[in-house]
Amino acid sequence: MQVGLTHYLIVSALLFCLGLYAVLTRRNAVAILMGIELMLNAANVNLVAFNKYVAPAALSGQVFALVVITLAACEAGVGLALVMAAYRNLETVHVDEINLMKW
Amino acid sequence: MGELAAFIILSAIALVSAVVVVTSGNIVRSALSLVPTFLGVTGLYILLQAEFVAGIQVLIYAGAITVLILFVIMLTEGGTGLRVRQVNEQVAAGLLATVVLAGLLIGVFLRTDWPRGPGALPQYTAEAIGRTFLTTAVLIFEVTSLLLLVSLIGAIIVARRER
Amino acid sequence: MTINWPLEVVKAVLAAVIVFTFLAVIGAMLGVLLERKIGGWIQSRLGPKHVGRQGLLQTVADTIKLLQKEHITPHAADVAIFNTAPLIVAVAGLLDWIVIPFAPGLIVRDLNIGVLFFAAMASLTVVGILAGGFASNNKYALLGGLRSASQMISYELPLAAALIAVAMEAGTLSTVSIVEAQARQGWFVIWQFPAFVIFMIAATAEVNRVPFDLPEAESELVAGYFSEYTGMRFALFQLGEYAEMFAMAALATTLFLGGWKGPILPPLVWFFIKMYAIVFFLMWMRWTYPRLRLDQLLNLSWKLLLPAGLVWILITGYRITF
Amino acid sequence: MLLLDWLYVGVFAVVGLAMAALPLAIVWALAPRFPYPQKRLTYESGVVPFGQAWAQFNVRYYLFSLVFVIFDVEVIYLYPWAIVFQALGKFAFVEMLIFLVILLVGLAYAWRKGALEWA
Repeated sequence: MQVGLTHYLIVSALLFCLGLYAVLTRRNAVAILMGIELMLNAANVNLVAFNKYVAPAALSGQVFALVVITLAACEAGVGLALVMAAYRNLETVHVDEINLMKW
Repeated sequence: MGELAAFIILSAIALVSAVVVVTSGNIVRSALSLVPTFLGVTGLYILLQAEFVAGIQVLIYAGAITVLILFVIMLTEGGTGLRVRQVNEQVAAGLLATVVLAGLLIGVFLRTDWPRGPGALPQYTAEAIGRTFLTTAVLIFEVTSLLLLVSLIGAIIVARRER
Repeated sequence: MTINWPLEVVKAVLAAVIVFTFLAVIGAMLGVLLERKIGGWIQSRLGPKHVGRQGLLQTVADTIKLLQKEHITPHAADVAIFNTAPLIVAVAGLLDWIVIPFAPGLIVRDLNIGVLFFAAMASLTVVGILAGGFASNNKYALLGGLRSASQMISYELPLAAALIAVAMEAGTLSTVSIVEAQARQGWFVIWQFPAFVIFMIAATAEVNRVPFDLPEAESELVAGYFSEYTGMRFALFQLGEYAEMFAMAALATTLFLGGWKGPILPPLVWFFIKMYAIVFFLMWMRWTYPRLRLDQLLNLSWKLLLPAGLVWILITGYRITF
Repeated sequence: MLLLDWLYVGVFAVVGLAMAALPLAIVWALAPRFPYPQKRLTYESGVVPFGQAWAQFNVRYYLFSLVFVIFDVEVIYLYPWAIVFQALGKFAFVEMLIFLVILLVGLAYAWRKGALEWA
C-alpha cells in the first residue's frame, strides 16, 4: 500500500484535535499555548502534504509552512510575554482564575 | 513498503507524545514531550520531501520554541505546580467536541477525491524556496520581517517590568 | 537506480556504531587525557602519570571506574526526565557528525542542508541540559541549567551568522561542496576571517568551555547542571560535551581550513591534523583565560558578535553581488 | 536519494540512543545499589536542603530567550537567501538589505529598552 495524501491528512487531523483538546481543557495558560503549537504543526503538515500531492510544481505549500513557523514563533513570544505579565500582576497562570474583567 | 512503515512509526511517535503533551499532569513533562512530537512531524516532512522545512522545524520548534516554553514554566509555576489541578471543568465537553471534530474531518478526508497537479517537486528544496521568496513571494518575505519586528517590540513591552 | 533498503539499514547501523565508538574512544577518552596532559604541560606539572605508560591509560581506568559506580537518584528528582536528559545530550552530540566529511567519500551522508542540519542538531543539546538541570531539583543544578541554556541560545545566533557567511561564499549548504569550493577559491579563513573569529568564539561558548564555562563553574555552582549526576550518567554528559567540542572543531576545519585538502599527506591525515590543531587551541584557551561574568558574556554575544555577524553578512553580500 | 540520506539520520538517532543507554544498563546490572535516605538527599553544599529548587527565577532569562527566538526565525530566511542570491543579482541583495535593516531596528530597540542588559 502506498502512502497517500489522505494518510497525512488524517494524522494531521488527529494532531489538530489533540491540540484543540488541550486548548479547551487546560487551565495553565502555557499548556494552552502548547496546544496551539500542536494545531499549527498540524496545519503545517497539511500545507506540505498538499504541496507534494496536489501542486508539486509550485513550492507555495512549503513557503507557507515557513511563514506559519514564523507566526508560531511570534505567537509563542507574545503569548508567553502575556503569561509572564499576568503572572507578575495576578500571581497565577491559570486562565480560569484570571477573571478581573468579569463582574 | 518501507515508506509506509516509516510513516506509521513517525506518526505514532508524533501522536503518542502529543497525547502525553495534552494529558500529562506535570507541565514540565508536557513541555518536554513536545520535542518528540516535533521530531515526529519533522520525519513526516522528510517523507514529503520537504527537507528544508524539516531542518527549520528542528531548529525553531525543537530548539527554540520548546526552550522558550521551558523558561516560562520555570519562571512562573515551575515544578511547584505539580499538585495543582491542571484541567478545568469542561473535560467531558472538550473531549466530546474533539472527538466529533476528528470524526468529521476524517470523514471529509476519506470522501474527497483530491486532484493531482502536474509537475514534480524540485530536488533541491532549499534553493527553490530561496528563489520563491526572492521572486514571487517577495512581499510575504518583507512583511515577515515587519511581523517579527512588531512582535519583538510588543513582547518586550509586555514582559518588561515597569520601573 | 533501485536502492536495496535492508542493506542500507545494515550499513547505516554499522556506520552509527563506528562513529559512536570513534567518538567515545578518540573523542571523549583521548580528549580528557589530552586535556589533562596539556593542562599539566601549560602549568608546568606532570598531569596523569601512573596508569599505563606515561599515564596513557588513565581515562580507560576512569571509564572502568565510572562503569562500576552506583547510580544515585536524588529522592526529590523527577526520575523519568532525570534519566532521559543525558541520553538527549549524547545523541545530539552524535548526530552532528553525520555531515562532517573526513576525506573524499568518507562522510556518513552529504545532506543537501548539511550546515543547517548541524545547527539544528546542536540546538537540541539545550533541551537536554535544561531538562537535566530541572529534573535534579537541586538549586545549583537548576541555576546551572538555566545559565547554560541562556548562554547557548545567545551564542547560537552568531554561530548561525558565521555559517551563513560561509554558505554565501560557497553558494551551498552541503559540507562537501563547501570543501570543494575552498579548493577553487582558497581557504575561507582568509576571505571570511571575521566569520572565522565569530565562529570560534561562538563555538567555544556553545560547548561551555573556558572562558565561557560559567554554567559549570565548579567554584560557584558545584558542577552546574550535572551536579546530581553520578557514574555513567555523568559520563554521558561528558561524552556529549566532548563529542560536541570535537564536532565544532571538525566543522571549523571543514568550513574555514579547507577540510581534508592538503599536499603530500593523505586527506584523512590532513583532516585530523587540522581538527586536532583547533582542539589544542581550545584547550590552550582553557588554561590561559579567566572566566567571564554572566553579564559580560551576554553583552559580548548580543552587542558585539550578533551585530557584527549581520553586518559581515551584508558586506559579504555586497562584495559578491557587485 | 533524499529518503536514503535521512534513513541514515534516523538510524543514527536510534542506534545512538541504544548505545548511550547500553552503559546505563550495564551499570544497572553490575553496580552496587545501597540507597539510604541520607545518600539520596539533594546536594546543597553540606547544609540540610530546604524547600524545592523549583522556585522562580529572574525575568531576564525570558527576555533573552524571547529575543533569541525572534532572531532565530530571522536566520531561517537567511539560509535560502545565502545560497541563491548570487544567481539573482542586485535585486536579491536589496531585498535582503531591507529585511536585515528592519531586524537591526528591532535589535536596536531591544538594546535601547534594556532587554539585553543583565544587571
